[in-house]
Amino acid sequence: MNTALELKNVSKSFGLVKANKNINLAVEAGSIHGIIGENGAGKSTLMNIIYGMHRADSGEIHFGGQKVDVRSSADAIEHGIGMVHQHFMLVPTFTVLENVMLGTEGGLMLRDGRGAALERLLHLSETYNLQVNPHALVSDLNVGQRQRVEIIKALKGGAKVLILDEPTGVLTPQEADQLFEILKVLRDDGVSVLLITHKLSEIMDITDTVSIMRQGEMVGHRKTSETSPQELAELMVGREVLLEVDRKPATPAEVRFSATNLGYTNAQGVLELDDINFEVRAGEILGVAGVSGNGQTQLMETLAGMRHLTSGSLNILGTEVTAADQTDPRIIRDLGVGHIPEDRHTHGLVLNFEARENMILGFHDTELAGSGTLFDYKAIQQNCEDKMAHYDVRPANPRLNAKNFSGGNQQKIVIAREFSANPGVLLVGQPTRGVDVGAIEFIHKQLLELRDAGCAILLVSVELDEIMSLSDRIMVLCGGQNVGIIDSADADRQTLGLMMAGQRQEAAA
Amino acid sequence: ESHSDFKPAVIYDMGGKFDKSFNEGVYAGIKKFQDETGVEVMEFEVTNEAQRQQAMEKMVQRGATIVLGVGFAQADAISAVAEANPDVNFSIIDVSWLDHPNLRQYAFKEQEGSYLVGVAAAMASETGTVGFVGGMDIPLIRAFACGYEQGVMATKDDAKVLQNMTGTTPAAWNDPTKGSELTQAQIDRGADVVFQAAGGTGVGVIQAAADAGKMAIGVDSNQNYMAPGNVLTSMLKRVDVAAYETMKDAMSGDFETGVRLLGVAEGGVGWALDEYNADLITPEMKSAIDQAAARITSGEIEVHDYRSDNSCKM
Amino acid sequence: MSTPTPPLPRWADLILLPIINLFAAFFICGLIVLAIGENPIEAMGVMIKGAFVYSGGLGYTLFYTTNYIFTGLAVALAFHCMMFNIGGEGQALIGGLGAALASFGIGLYLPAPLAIPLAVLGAFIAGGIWGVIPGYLQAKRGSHIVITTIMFNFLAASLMVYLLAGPMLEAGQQSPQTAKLAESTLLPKMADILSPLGFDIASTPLNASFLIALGAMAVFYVLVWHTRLGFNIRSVGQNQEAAHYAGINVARTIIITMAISGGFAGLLATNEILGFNHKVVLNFTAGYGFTGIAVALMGRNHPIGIFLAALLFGALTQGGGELDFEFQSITREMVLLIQGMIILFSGALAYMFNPPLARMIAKFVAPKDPANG
Amino acid sequence: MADFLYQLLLSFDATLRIATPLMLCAMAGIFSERSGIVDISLEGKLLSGAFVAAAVAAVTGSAWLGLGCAMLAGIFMSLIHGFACITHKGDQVVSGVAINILASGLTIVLGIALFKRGGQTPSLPRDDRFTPIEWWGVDMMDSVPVIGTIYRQLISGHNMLVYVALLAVPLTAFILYRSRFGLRLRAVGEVPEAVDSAGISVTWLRYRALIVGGALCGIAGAYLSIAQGGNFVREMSAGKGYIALAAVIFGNWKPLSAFMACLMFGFLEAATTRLEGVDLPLIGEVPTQLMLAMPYVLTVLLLAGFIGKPRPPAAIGKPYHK
Ligand SMILES: Nc1ncnc2c1ncn2[C@@H]1O[C@H](COP(=O)(O)OP(=O)(O)OP(=O)(O)O)[C@@H](O)[C@H]1O
Ligand SMILES: Nc1ncnc2c1ncn2[C@@H]1O[C@H](COP(=O)(O)OP(=O)(O)OP(=O)(O)O)[C@@H](O)[C@H]1O
Ligand SMILES: [Mg+2]
Ligand SMILES: [Mg+2]
Repeated sequence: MNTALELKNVSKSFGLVKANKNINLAVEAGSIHGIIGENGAGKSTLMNIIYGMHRADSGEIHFGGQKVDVRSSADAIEHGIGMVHQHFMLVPTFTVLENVMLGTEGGLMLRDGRGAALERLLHLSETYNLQVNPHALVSDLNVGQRQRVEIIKALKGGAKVLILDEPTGVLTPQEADQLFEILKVLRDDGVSVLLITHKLSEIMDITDTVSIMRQGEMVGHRKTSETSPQELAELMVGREVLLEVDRKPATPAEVRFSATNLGYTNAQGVLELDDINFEVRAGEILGVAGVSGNGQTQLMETLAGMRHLTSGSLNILGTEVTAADQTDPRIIRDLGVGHIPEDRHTHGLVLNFEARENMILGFHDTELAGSGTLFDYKAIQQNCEDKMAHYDVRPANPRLNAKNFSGGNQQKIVIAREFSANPGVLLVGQPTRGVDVGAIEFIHKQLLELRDAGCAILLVSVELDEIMSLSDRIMVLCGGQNVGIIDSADADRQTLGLMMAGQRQEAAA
Repeated sequence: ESHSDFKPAVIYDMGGKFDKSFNEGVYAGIKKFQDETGVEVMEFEVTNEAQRQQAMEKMVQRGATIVLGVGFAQADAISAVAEANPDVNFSIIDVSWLDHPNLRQYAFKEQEGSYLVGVAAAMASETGTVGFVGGMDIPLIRAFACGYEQGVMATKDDAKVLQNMTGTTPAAWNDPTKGSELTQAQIDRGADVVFQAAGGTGVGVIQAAADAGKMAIGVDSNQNYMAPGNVLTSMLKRVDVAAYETMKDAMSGDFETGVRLLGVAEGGVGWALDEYNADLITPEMKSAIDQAAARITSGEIEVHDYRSDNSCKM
Repeated sequence: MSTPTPPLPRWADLILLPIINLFAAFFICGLIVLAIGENPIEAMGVMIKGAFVYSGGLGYTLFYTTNYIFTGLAVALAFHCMMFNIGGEGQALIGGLGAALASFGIGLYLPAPLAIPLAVLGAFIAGGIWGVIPGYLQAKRGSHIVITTIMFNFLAASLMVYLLAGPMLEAGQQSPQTAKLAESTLLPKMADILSPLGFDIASTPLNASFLIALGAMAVFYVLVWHTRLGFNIRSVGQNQEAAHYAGINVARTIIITMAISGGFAGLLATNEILGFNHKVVLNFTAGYGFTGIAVALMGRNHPIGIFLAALLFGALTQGGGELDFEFQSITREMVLLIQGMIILFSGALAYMFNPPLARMIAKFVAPKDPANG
Repeated sequence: MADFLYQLLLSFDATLRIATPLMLCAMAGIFSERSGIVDISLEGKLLSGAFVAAAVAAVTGSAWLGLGCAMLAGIFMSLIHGFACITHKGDQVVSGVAINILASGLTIVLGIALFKRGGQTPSLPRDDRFTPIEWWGVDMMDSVPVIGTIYRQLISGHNMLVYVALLAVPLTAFILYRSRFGLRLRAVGEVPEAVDSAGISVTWLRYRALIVGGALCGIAGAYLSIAQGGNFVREMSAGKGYIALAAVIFGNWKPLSAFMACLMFGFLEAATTRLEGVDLPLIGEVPTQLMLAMPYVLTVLLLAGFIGKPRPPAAIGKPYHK
């Protein structure tokens, strides 16, 4: 066997976070090797080490059988490694050609190397069917085109190993297919491709071999032909994927929350939510399913008042909100809406605040902070202690800064705060992302309890299983549109899958 | 050591004792005194507004028996400290409006000295346009300008006198760049002799005139040496004499307070003639200036003081 | 703001690191003193004596300390909201204008117990106005606060020169300054306040403004850590997105913060103008606004820390004046140098000594791994 | 009319002299800020350059040595800035403030220690300065109407550093837009990750940008103290570094636009100098303070989006963490 790239015992920490622990990996020449793992498993870190963007704390890297010292991406490039990063590394104010030239200008003056670079660019774009106008400004390109520029950049030095870090996350299915065709051509040319993705189907479709990472560790290597999506998923998460939730049928009451022809156009003028209609009743959970990036985030943030809807209207507990109203999160909150944000680090918590301060964030105008003009820290402390006990936050130390809690416990703080305000309507985004099994069960139980107490809940999650097991009805978003709302009793993975791909409910049914 | 209890002090103002001008004049007098008597004079250079009073108090605390303040900006400070320390003697230059039994005040008839250099400027000018660059825009500097203008007009009644002030804050005393720009602007408008009364800013005036091959006139101290061949003369304000006299009188114990007004007659103001400008001053000029000085001394010419009515109506 | 530095124990972070930074600053300055041929130890001694030992030294030290407390609080409050207020200088200048207008406007008609608070308020409000405009421009129009506050410093200086040399110039005055303020708005000297109580201290410029500064410290503490507004300010400062999510009006919080921050800076005028000069003179701010940055950085944005840092700078300013008297070639500008070094070491290079210190502590303190075994 | 035009021409002449240090500092600012480093320390570098130029020229009697050392001084200050905010990822504004305060303290302390003149340096004799250069054929050209006058007044008769500044602008533009270094510089100020990923050291690139900027500020300082002026005076930079920064913003971080902004600010000052106390028809007497404050007023208005929206380099002010 001809190994193009081999890692031996590679470790890397960021402060206390051990992002990579003793990683071993071998990639065969002329193959497509997939790497999968949950968010934060350490995939990008590992790739960045190979590409010289990060330095490993310990361990060895071998290229073509030789131990090498990769100190910077320049070294990596020299060894024939190209990388397409998870986040675009393009200068938006530059033309495509300038972006491609960067680093390989071919002389002190741009003039010296421009011709050759253009030629190389055109050659690559022809060989691999990567059409893009070399003189267009990158800021004018759509994501698919930008992706192509990134690939051209990675290939320009004649890469022998090509790393792609979640390249399909931003692509349309057609674009993704096109990308895979390119990867196959590259493989046939003898290039080794390292493909990172979350999507099991992609792994099954295109890779030859696959490695699975979990919490900084390499937990398995498989030949793609000898494994199954189930096995991969279990390795990835380290638990049985399907969690059975003991859910009684809902007893929906009055409509608490509804959207009529809701639309949202962002600052760049892109229509991100298109004519969405739904209603949520007291005592039910409406799940929102969809492939990441199909408008879920925008929907949640629009409903929570963090963005202004641009057309249509909302009815929140009897109050009408239209595009003309300058809503903000305060107004929505005051109407009785609770909100577990999708991203707890950016929105849900102030990481440098103590737990007890986070426990009143957004409620610091209420009694929770004391009844007088000044904060009553006794009350604040007591409030936090009570909630920590009730929601089993560990360590139960109200004076600890939020950043020093583990991810799961951080989430519990947010949940404790929002749930215990007894909201009439609750918006829940990714409630169990990065949370361990025990905590997931706990959170699910709490959600159902709240439902049964009469709360109207809108739940967004990328975990289809979570949606299916918790929701009473499921709305599917695709391309910012509501594809349809079905009863969870009628929902199976296949139906939902088709809807997530854009097929209307009628067609699906 | 009969004078062991005699402790003199001087407080220079912004610009510092090497401003080539006003403060440096005082420094020359102090140095002369030190060289002659061997008595050490405590010195302090003020660099911000808040320091004046503190510096004076400091001097008194350190046992100063005579404190000399340089410049009108120290008037308030010296007034307060003189009030609080009746058994210490004080002296101040360029102030005449205070009243303390332990304070001597020196005022100069700047207009008279300026008149003399105005005569020289008028005679040296070929274009018939001469310039004046002042430091901070205050009545004192207006008095320089006004005296100068009178001297020029008395000599050549169709002459043109251009005037600019550098600014309205003390920073105007120390902005040679602006000084040189103003001079350049005046030269552009035809001036070929420029008189400056602008402290450290004047350095820029002299330099700009020299760079353009024109004439400058120095002020306060003898500045003829600064650009030999391009400094026509300097209007002397004998602050060195005032400083020297203050120290001498205080040392001898015969320190009269009150206001001393020094003009041409008292030798308090004048003009400079030395090896650096000997070639520039023609015999006719010299006799014209000397004659004007004589007529001022005799009272035949009365040079109008801007400060008397805040105007330069002649 | 996360700095990727190894964590230090709290005591080391709060006490040891600042001291090390301070020491580094003094060390470099000491080298410079050595280089110009004087003895740094001796110079230090002179400064300490000048600041604390000589009669009246302490009074002057506390007088300057008062200025630094005000500007330090101003910068620190803005820092809590992650705003960089470099405009303390301009805000203080305009504070002087506010004090003067209040004094000339109402001071004549009211007795001191009423007139003084109004004049103090005048300083606060005027400074606040000069702070709130950049705050507004930042919050609503996205103009970078650093640049706008710098520009506002120059604008304040220009405005004051215009006013003091023009409309507000006292008739017959040679220097650009106003007439004496109304007697009823002037703050009493501390010496005069204390002597009836039986304390006899040297008469120095130290005045009742020192008490205002202490009060401002208390207000700062309560405001930042015990009020809803303070919670808003800190939330916006630590995480704007989370603050927005929590229903805090981010723009309004920024604007209010800058108003109060400017107000604190404006209070400097109570010390310099109402307490000492008794008239508005040019450039009475003398760089205190800039030094406020150093004070806030050293004081870790906490009133106690700010007080200690302000005392340090007060002592440096007062003691530095002593250098002029004692040395031929060192002057009070040495203090500027020290200030610059302190800002460099405790601000820009704040975490330079963090990693080696963390390693050292790890070596000496019993090695107990904090997390993840 | 002819006289008016002549005076206008002379104002342009003065504009050029006043704008020279602004242009040099603005180009320095462009290098630094385009690389992603906020540079409010232009002022301090300018001041250090001015001091070192005057001090060295006074001691050695060589303007050229003065110029060289001024550039080194500017570079040294830049390296401090870089050490703090590139190497140690410190706050760029704090570091800039520190450098400005350091520079004002250090120049005075060293000045007093070296020359004992209250922080000033001795006045340089004419030969030790950069003095105006009369161009070839000025007298001959005089006979040509208009052109001759323009040639004599505007083009000829400046000191060498004015021409250096005028050259620095196209050179900066050329480097920025036509050279490899410029491409990388523009990239690192926008998306440093892209530069890193292309195998180029972000650190070294930014250091180089700061070094170039430091050298330019040094030249500007030398201009103040040994070309336009003849000695160093304390605080002689007098806010010019900040005006240059304003010009950078005004010019939207582009060399030619920043150059125009410098000329505009310079012209404002030149006009103020010339119009002081002059009663203009309709306007009356020009209020000096207002004219002098115009650069700041305009910059604030610009920043507030009333004149157009400046677009700073995307990565400016943020330390690069891998
Ligand atoms: N520069 C950094 N500084 C500190 N911590 C980091 C850094 N980069 C990554 N980490 C941490 O290292 C861990 C692994 O992150 P990494 O980006 O490699 O995950 P990933 O598997 O690529 O996740 P995703 O699928 O979300 O991209 C995470 O806990 C992350 O927070
Ligand atoms: N920066 C820090 N400072 C101090 N303690 C920390 C820090 N980060 C994490 N900890 C502590 O380390 C422990 C482990 O944290 P970590 O985030 O690795 O947990 P985890 O295993 O991922 O748990 P979870 O599944 O809940 O996310 C926790 O107890 C947490 O409080
Ligand atoms: Mg990743
Ligand atoms: Mg975790």
